[in-house]
Amino acid sequence: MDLPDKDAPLPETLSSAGKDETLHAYREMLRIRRFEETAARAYTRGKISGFLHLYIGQEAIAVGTSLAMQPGDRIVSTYRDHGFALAQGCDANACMAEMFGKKTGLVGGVGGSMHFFERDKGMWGGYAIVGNHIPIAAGHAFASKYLGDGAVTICFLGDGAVGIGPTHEGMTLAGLWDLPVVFVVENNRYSMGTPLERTLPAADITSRAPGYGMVGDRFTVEDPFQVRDRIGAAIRRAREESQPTLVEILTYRFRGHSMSDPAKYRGKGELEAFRASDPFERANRALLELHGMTEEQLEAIDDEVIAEMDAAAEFADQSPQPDPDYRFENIMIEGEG
Amino acid sequence: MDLPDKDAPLPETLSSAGKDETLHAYREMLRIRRFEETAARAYTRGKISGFLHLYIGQEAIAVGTSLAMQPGDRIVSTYRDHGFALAQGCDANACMAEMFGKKTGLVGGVGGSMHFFERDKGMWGGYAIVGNHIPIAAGHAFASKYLGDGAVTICFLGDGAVGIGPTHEGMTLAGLWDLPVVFVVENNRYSMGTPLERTLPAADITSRAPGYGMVGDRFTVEDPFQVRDRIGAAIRRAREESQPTLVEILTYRFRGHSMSDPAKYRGKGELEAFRASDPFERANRALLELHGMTEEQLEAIDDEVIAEMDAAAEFADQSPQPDPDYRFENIMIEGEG
Amino acid sequence: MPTLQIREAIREAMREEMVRDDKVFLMGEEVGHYQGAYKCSQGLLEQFGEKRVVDTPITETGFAGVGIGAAMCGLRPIIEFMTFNFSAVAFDQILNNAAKIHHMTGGQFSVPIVFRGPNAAAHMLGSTHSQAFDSFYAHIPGLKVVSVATPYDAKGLLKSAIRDPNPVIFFESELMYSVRGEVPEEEYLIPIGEADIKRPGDDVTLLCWGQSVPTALAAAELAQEHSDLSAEVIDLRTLRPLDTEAIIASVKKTNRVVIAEHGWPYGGVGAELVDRIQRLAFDWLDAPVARVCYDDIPFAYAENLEHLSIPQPEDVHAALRQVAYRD
Amino acid sequence: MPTLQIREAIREAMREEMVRDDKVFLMGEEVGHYQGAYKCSQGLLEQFGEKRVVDTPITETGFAGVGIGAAMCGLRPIIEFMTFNFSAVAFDQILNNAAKIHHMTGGQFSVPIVFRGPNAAAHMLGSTHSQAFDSFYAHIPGLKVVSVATPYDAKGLLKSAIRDPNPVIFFESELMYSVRGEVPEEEYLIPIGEADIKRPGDDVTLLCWGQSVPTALAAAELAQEHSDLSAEVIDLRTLRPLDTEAIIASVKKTNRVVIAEHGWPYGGVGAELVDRIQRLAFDWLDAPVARVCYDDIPFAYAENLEHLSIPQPEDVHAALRQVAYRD
Ligand SMILES: Cc1ncc(C[n+]2csc(CCOP(=O)(O)OP(=O)(O)O)c2C)c(N)n1
Ligand SMILES: Cc1ncc(C[n+]2csc(CCOP(=O)(O)OP(=O)(O)O)c2C)c(N)n1
Ligand SMILES: [Mg+2]
Ligand SMILES: [Mg+2]
Repeated sequence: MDLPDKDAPLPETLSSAGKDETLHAYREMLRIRRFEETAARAYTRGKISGFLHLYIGQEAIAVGTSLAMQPGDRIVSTYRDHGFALAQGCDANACMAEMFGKKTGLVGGVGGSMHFFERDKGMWGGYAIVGNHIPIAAGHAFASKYLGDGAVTICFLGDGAVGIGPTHEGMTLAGLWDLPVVFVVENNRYSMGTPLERTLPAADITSRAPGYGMVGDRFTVEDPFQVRDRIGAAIRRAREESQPTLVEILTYRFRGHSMSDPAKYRGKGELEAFRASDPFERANRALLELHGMTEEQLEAIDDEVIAEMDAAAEFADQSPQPDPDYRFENIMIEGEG
Repeated sequence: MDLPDKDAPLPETLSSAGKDETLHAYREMLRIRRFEETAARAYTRGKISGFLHLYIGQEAIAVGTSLAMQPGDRIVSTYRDHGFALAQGCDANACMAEMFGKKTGLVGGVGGSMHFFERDKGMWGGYAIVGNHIPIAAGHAFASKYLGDGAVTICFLGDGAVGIGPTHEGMTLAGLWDLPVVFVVENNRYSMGTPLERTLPAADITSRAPGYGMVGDRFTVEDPFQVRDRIGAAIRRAREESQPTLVEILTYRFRGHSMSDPAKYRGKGELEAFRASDPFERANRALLELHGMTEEQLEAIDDEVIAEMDAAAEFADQSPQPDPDYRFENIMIEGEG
Repeated sequence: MPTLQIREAIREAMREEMVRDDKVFLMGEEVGHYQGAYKCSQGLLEQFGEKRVVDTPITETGFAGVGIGAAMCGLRPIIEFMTFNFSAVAFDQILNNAAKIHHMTGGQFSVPIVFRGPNAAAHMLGSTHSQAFDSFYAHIPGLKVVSVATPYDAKGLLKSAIRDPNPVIFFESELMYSVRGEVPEEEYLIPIGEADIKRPGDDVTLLCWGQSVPTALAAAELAQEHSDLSAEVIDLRTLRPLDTEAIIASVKKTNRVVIAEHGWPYGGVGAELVDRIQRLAFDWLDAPVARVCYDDIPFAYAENLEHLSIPQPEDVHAALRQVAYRD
Repeated sequence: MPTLQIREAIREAMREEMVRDDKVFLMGEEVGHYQGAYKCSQGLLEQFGEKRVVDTPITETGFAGVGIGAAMCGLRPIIEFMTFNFSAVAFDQILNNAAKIHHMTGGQFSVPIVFRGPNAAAHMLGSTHSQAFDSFYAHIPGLKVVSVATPYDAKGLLKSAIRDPNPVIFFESELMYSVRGEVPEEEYLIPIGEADIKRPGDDVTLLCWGQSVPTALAAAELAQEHSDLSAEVIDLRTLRPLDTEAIIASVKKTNRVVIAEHGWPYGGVGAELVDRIQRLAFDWLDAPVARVCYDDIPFAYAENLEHLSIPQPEDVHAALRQVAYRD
């Protein structure tokens, strides 16, 4: 694996951003990170169960994407979905309570970590069968084209989801029918414990774009503004020309695949090298070095965010379990609906 | 659709072939054509039921492929499988009896037209769920690599099978694991009644080859020797380098998708244009023009072949139905096996 | 009353609903330009255009998923499987997305979609093309499952299915598309979930649905004529939810039950029926419930073998005699 | 006798068969370098190398099909599904290829393959990851279906499954991988198709398999202690073919049956059991057969809801009392 250069200067997209927007994006990344650290602790204490997949290291992608979206646009994601929900403005309390399996959770406790949905926030899920959300996302885009509502669907998948059939079929239809959708592969180098050399016959995932009749765009994540701009271009192509795009973003996850994975499979020095080029740390540096903020100021922000997430955990913990009969709700809708 | 040039000279591969080999290939193509015409009549008379997909127009591909194969190599095909079976040397009687649903059929009458299998002839089927034989073929190739038996698997699919998931997964694994397999898309321009512009986001099917880490080869069928050479090169790549290839052959079917399809969807003049460049007719011309054969000689051969196929139909008709209990055979193998 | 073929009844149901609601659209292989593999959609492309009659490539998982995704946005997709055999490659979309999304999203999204097409054996199509998917889909909570046997039922139930806010599996039959029957000219709906007594009777309850309805009716005829047995033929019409009430009412009257089933035996819809009947009418049963099913094998192509594998009126008649202890 | 965990018993079965026959190989996601998502294959890569312990991309249809294709060439693949939930995307390969190829080729090819992995609910994984595939696969002729609940059974049955010339679906359980039990050091095989009396009894036959075995045993304990009822706990171990003989023998002794089932009710394995029992032992039954199943819903993540949806010993105890008319 090519390791990033830790001494690289701050990316142009980041250094040319204003203080306010940098601070905003930084704070959003920080919120995701602290949310997940809080969740990880709650998992260790047995407050959260099931599978818990952390997004730490990839935050700039969710935050940058949300910056590029318009109201009505949709995010469709995998089980690694906390970052998108928070970036889209879902309430941290409700997200945390969902993972605690509580009545106050985002979907009332039925979904857990892998199934975050909040329609009004453009958070259209949260799917846990690898690849089976690609046709769904194409379907949202189909509906947008059918209804002429101008909305764009942005669908995320992992590098490990590229080989599976539903991904291929969804992309084939999106390309064939010119659907207003953006597929974003977050290439974090691993599919569970398997590095991508052992899952992909061709390293460049966008080499598949021509077969789908799509434009491809491939880059290494640097900061949220770069992501905003690159995904923004794809969103524009979808909205204005009704053309799908296949974006591949090279990124890295700092934690294991899920909480039960110690991630022993990493190469020597790999984690450290990626940590040194963590987009979150870069934003931190930008605030300190370019925007004259102090360590104390940033710590104060961190304290605020930590307090928000502690409060979310407290809220979740104090919330009641769902009513026993809630499990029978939302199975069948009565009437013509 | 680009129509072929009917005044094109005989292709080099054909004109440079010797008389004996030309006659042999011609005869094999003729056998397939007459076999299917006989089957079509039997279908009309109610002797054959179910789905019957004719290969007429595409014969050069099956015949040319068989010429390139070595003993032990395998053909895996779709439901449009008669041509492969005959070219591989399966008995016309047994093939016809299979379609008549008789005890003497290739698989005892359980398979019908879509499921021709004869292991000893390298005819490994005959699959009728679009795309689900691609992983099977990759599995045969996996076994060859595992066992080191040097066999190559040649797997055929239609242009309509390119978008479906199992095709994608089988090709992904073949490319990733360097399996000794050749995938051949017989692009006959239609998937049932749908021209490929309405099924494929990208017209060039081999544009997908790089994504599978495979070499691609795309050409319009001209004659069996051209097919032998081009598929032969892919077979060599498989056998000697254990590298899969994605071959796309542009061809045309003269009949409807199946017997129930009147094929009203063809463009004006399309059928005629393709008929004029029919590889079978070309071989006929080569025999007359280059090898000094007479119309009478070719008619005599035709009479022989027609007699063979009439006899096959008679054989099939006279054959008994399977024993009633045969339906319970071959469900479960007893013992350790 | 005018008579229609089942394929026409299906077409009219789709046409009327497409006129009524411009969110309804039809999608599948060859549904448009080719006019449908079995001509159920003949003329619809011409009437509604390519936007609403959508030809797809062979991508069952893809277009099933597109349908589900579109339904979540408020559209009303009708997804045609050329046959339900091909839904096997889309199984995950139906099991994990169509059936679960309403529940899994805490009710934020609904999936008003119909998956329709021919199911079960046709004539000599071999093992991969002759399967009944009844049991697979009826097993899954979150779906409704309908199976029709007459033009009247086909039209009334398909219209209800299209208007239903839940995902509906709608089984038709290749062999029965040409069956004719009366269909009123006025609009009507048949509620999902109601069985229908196709022939009243007193001695034995004979349960059937889809392709086994004509078989059961013929068997009832035979039983009346040759065995002086009066069979009450109940067409389930909906497999999920089952009209348990209607079934049990009949059983309590006849005390004997035969199930005629076009499907494999193990865990079939018939097994579920037996379970409910013995549970809810144990003390009324005078004989074990008998099931007449497909042979428990992959189907053979050969005509004689296929015929033997499918319940015939004679087989059902024999079962009727058996539960009435006539032998 | 040494004790092993179920995961170890499975590993030892695979290891021994891989040593015995070099045509046996293991393929699946994370089975090699990662040592298995649930560590069933720990150490196998090191012992047998990448040729025989094959990590795959996420392509269940692809590698299921590769396994089938390889089996047709005489290899003996063990295909691990990380969980059977993910087999839904490979459903067609199992239904149309694994189960049918032997028949469809007139016996020219056989498919000696094992598909194994955890099945049914684990702990709080939500609706898409908590499904029991028992009914789906047991419905299909051409397959054998096994479900194990103890280390002893797991090892003996997996070895038989690997040697079996037919396709075998082999269900394990995430929740039970750490369950310990005695396993002999000498080689042994358990034949597929034989049920096992896990606890003899006289008053009620209690049928169970897989995850419901410990539930049933706990319920039998409760019934003995609190209701003075002696339940005969029969672990089916094989779902297809069913050991009907053993079941009926017990029913004829006890005259009452409860079925404890980790799976949805409609058309479940339990429904098939009911059908056979009422057909073959109608006159011996003193009460309707009772089934205790999963709730007929997609599962919820929340702990309390999931717990309520799964048969608990108390629920099974109540059913035992009910069929014995103790309430
Ligand atoms: C069809 C299917 N197979 C297997 C799994 C189990 N699984 C969940 S996530 C995962 C790895 C996915 O890797 P990738 O796509 O790279 O996404 P990442 O986790 O890295 O974000 C696997 C194997 C699944 N959920 N669905
Ligand atoms: C999964 C699946 N969907 C649909 C079908 C029905 N079907 C059989 S052949 C066919 C068209 C295939 O076209 P193509 O792949 O181009 O092959 P050709 O028939 O032209 O040789 C269709 C739609 C099927 N057999 N399997
Ligand atoms: Mg990844
Ligand atoms: Mg074609």
